[in-house]
Amino acid sequence: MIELISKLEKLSLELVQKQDYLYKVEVKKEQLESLLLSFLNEFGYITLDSINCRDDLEEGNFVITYCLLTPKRDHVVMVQTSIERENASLPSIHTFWPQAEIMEREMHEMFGVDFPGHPTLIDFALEYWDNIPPLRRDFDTLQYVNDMNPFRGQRDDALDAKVEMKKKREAKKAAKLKAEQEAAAKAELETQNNPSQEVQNEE
Amino acid sequence: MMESGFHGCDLDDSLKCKLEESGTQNTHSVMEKAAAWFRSRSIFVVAYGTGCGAIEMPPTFTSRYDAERMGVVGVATPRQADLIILSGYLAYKTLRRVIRTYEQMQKPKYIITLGSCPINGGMYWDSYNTIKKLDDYLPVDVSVVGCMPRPEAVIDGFSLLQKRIKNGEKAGWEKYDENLDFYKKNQKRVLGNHVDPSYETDWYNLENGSEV
Amino acid sequence: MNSIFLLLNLLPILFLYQFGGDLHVSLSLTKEFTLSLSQTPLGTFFAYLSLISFLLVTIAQKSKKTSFSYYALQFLLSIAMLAIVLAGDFITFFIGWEIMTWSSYFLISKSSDIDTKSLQKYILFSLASAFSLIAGMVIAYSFANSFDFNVIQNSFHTMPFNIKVALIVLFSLSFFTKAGVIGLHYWVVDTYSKAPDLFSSILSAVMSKMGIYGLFLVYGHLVGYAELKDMFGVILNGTDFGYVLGWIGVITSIIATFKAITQDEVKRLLAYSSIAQLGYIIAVIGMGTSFGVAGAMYHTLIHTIIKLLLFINVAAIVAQTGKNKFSELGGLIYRTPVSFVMLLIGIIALAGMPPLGGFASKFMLYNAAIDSKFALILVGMLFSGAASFLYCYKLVYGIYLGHPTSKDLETQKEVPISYLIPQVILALLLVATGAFPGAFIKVINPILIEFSLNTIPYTSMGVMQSAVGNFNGLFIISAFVVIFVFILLLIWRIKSKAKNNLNRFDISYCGEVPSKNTQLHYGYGFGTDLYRIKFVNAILKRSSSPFYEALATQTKKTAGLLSRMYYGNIHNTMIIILLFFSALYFIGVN
Amino acid sequence: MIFQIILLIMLAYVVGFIYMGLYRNITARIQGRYGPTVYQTFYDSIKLFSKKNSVSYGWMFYLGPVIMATGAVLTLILVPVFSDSDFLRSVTTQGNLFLLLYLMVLGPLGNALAVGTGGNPFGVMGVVRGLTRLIGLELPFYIAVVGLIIASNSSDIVHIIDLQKTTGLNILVHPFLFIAAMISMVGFFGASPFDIPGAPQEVYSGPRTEFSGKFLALLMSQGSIFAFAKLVLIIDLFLGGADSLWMLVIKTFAIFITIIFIGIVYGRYKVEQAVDFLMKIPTLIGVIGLVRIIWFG
Repeated sequence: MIELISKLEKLSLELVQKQDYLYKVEVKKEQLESLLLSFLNEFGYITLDSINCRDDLEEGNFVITYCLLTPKRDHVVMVQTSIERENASLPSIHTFWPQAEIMEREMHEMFGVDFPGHPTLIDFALEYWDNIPPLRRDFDTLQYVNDMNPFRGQRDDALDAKVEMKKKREAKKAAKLKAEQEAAAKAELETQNNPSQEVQNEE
Repeated sequence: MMESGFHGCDLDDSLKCKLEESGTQNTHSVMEKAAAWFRSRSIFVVAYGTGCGAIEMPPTFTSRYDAERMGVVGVATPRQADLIILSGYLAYKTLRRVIRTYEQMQKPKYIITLGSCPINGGMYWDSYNTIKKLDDYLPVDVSVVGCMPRPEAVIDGFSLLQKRIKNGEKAGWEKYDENLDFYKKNQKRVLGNHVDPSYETDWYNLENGSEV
Repeated sequence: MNSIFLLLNLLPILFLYQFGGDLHVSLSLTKEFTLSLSQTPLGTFFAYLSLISFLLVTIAQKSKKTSFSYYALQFLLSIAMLAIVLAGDFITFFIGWEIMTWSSYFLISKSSDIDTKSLQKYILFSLASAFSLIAGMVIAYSFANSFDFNVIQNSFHTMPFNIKVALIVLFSLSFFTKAGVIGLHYWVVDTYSKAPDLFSSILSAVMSKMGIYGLFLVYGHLVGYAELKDMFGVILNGTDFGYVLGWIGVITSIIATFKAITQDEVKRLLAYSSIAQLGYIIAVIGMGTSFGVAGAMYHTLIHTIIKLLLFINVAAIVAQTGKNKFSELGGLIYRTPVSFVMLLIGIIALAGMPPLGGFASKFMLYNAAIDSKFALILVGMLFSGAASFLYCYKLVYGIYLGHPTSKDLETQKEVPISYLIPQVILALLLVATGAFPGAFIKVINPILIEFSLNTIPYTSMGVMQSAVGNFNGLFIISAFVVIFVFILLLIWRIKSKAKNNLNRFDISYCGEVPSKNTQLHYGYGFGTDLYRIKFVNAILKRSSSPFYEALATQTKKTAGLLSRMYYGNIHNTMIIILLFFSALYFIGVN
Repeated sequence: MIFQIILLIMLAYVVGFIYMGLYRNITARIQGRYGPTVYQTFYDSIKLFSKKNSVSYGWMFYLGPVIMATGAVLTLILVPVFSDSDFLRSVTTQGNLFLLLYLMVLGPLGNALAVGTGGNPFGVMGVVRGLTRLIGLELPFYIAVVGLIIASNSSDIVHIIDLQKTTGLNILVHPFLFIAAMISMVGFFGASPFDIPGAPQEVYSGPRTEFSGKFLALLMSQGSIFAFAKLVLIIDLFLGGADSLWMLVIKTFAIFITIIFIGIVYGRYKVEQAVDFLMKIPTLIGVIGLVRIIWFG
């Protein structure tokens, strides 16, 4: 790990420990490709675990995180970069890790990030999607859903759940109260009847 | 049973589908009645495992609950099937395949849905990619509710369907034929103009001038 | 031009019909050498078979642009074959054989996609066949002092045993090469597949039968089946010799059948199928029983008809579409329906299915094996027959069924009528032989008498008699038609409406929508299962070509070594010449 | 004669359907299920005949199932059903055992044409698997049949039945041939372990993928007729035929139940495994029986 830190220092990058197994290094978009390549070839991080994307709508950029693992699987290094939301594009790394192809494809579909040089940037899970990519935060899911898939209307004999629950709860409370009262009355009655018995028992 | 609902759906009134609640007798002659009886005794199922309900079907058809004793048998292809079981939520992508599979089935044909999702979206009510009301797009004959319904409930659904077939009640496929405009319009609304050629109802798409 | 040669081709048939029956002509050149034609029932049968085949192929050639030289060579070839089958002595036979070899060589070289290697293969094997024939001839002459068949036949039993064996082996090798027995089939597939399309039909249907004629001539006529039995002894109920030949034939048939299934080129499949079918004939030809000869004769007839039909059909399709591979063809059924039906009849007969003539010939073959009690050979033949269903289906599926693999196949038209006329005639012949399987027995019986074997019982045209049971072809075919029509009407009347689906993409495809780019034709997939079966894989991965390639390389090396003598060091050459002459001298002294 | 043929077809239809129903019922019972009624296949068939429409891909597709049914019916009428009666004797003497061997394949091959016309690659895949399996499946059966023909010196089935009265039943005289034939028969009935061509999990329903409505019903009907014909053929060859209806039912049922019990306990072979197996053990058993007949019989 110290070795890695020193190597990254040569590239003027800083490795930050987030948790006991989790490290993070932030990098600029221009440096990203060469850094990932050196992670793969020089530092021995041969597994690309995932590529994640976070939409920082307020700051106007996407934060992309590449999670990398060594064969030991004892820690994760996150290589993080941020790109502009407008015309977002990243170099494709499917030549480094083949599994990146499908991850990038998904990211392209869900966030609209472009990957120049990617061989199969076609539909992944959705088909013929022509709206804003659905996981962007400016995509109003609720609005879209209400437009496309309106709720089923009520039945004529349908009951309002809130009212009914309130009624039910009150009825329950009342029943409970009644039961308590009855129990108390019963106990009282018993204490009135029993003293003689107690006395007998003592005897 | 469930009411057919078209609330919140901005369609022309003329296109609104009038789905009868239940049983106008549709069989008249003795032959038709006999055929209806045989149809009710033998139902070939293509089990379309959408969503989580797919896991309920193996116990339904195997030793524990054994739907075969009612004449309900699984088949592999829609061409041979009478019944399609849709066992859970339907994404748009799945819906496209389901419509195609349904239209490839030979008449008479029926649909059973399992679970809440095909009725009202269930827990996927706010998904950007899942339909909420299946009966807007395809004529559902029997909805078995529950999340998920147990095999007992599924078998109850089968016997309900059998009873309806035996009585000669108007089935979903007849409604589909009569109200094709309604169904096609709804399908188009969620699937866009990219409706795959289904061949069964291609003439419809051509008449409306959309690209096939 | 076509009509001229059509008439020209008719002439020998008319000639044979008019003057035939008992044709004996001879022309003495010197005292020893006489050219003679002498007609036997066997020769007559083969003569009609080849001449009618030539006639039908010439009809098919009408719509194909063909040069004068092509027609002339083909006519020459037909005359050469007539000379072979009518020959009364070995000189005439050999002249005919050589003209056949050379004229067919030039005809094959006229093909557009022929290469030098295939041509060389063909001519080398043909020459090898001719050399072995001439060697046999000379040996026979040295003992009989004549080339005349009858003289050789009469003096054969006086020859020493090893000479008899040598003669039989030499002649057999020569004719096996022509028929394409496995091991000697190296030339067959390339030649058949690369020859001009219509000429392939002649090669497969007629020219390979000249090998069969030769075998009949040697075993039945020159040697005689009785002599074969005396020479080699008896195993079970047949001859030892027949048993060996039986296994050769069955192995040929099984190997060629499996090879045929895995071919992608249509004509290569047909070539292998041709080898396999000739394997059946060779399996029974040596059995020395009436049924053996009858089976071989019957299958000769049926195979000629089938192969003419199939090759003409394929030639028409290749001419129409310009494609000759299963992976490039497909889906032609509704574009060329008549061709489809013709091919269908052809493959039903090829598979040996009951209502058509194919079954009659198969039945005769099996009877021959039962008659000799060659049970395992029979099982082998049945097994190869079961495997042949696969290539029969591949043939019809790859070309006509399934999906068109390219756009231009979707707009094909029916093939020209000149291709269809011979096909229809041949298909009717197959139906006729299926309905009247007994009719051909009348042709076979004189040949059996010629070979001094018992005749086969004949009751009526429709019934085929045999030692172990008989069948009524007329009844089977009429029962088939009646039941077929009955069920068809029954199905027709059922209310369930058959909706004709004209869009070929409307198939159940797991909910997906196949598009124009989806590979839906299964032409590639045929035969891949076979590679995973151990026994079949062992057959398929072996080939005769490494052996012959190595032989060719070794021959070249030896020749190179010898040729060094001429352009190497002059002193060495001188030494060799000196040594040679001194050796001669010493031999002379001794 | 026509009346007799129709009677026979109806008998085969009913018995065949009940056997197919029993097949499903017994299978279910062995698997610990209640199972359908024995009439279930009959219901299925009527239901499929009464479908409102059925899809067709042109005339060859239409004719394919008809050819298959024709093959089945022709096989049925050429197999002698009752040994000691003149029932259809004039018809059965027109054919022989070799003819039956080929007729049994005629139907599937005819149907294969329809499958090819349908244009579904899964269907063709199933056909090719079926034909590949046939290579292995026919081999032991051919050996058994050839052995019987040579042993009784006749390919006439009536003669083979009559001979068994003097020599004893073939199942006892030639047990090896019987075993070889029975293993093949398991495959001919489409039972495990040789049921790869139409395996729903692998090739989507195999050759029957595109068939619907009345075509599927026809295929099912011919299947049950054909099954009956095959059972009768086996009892003719090995169990000395049947001289009454009761014997026919008992003997065919015995063979049938054996096939079910073999089929139910095995998993499914891949096509190459099936052919490999069939070319080894059953073929070896058959060859032993054959050699015994030729050289020691």
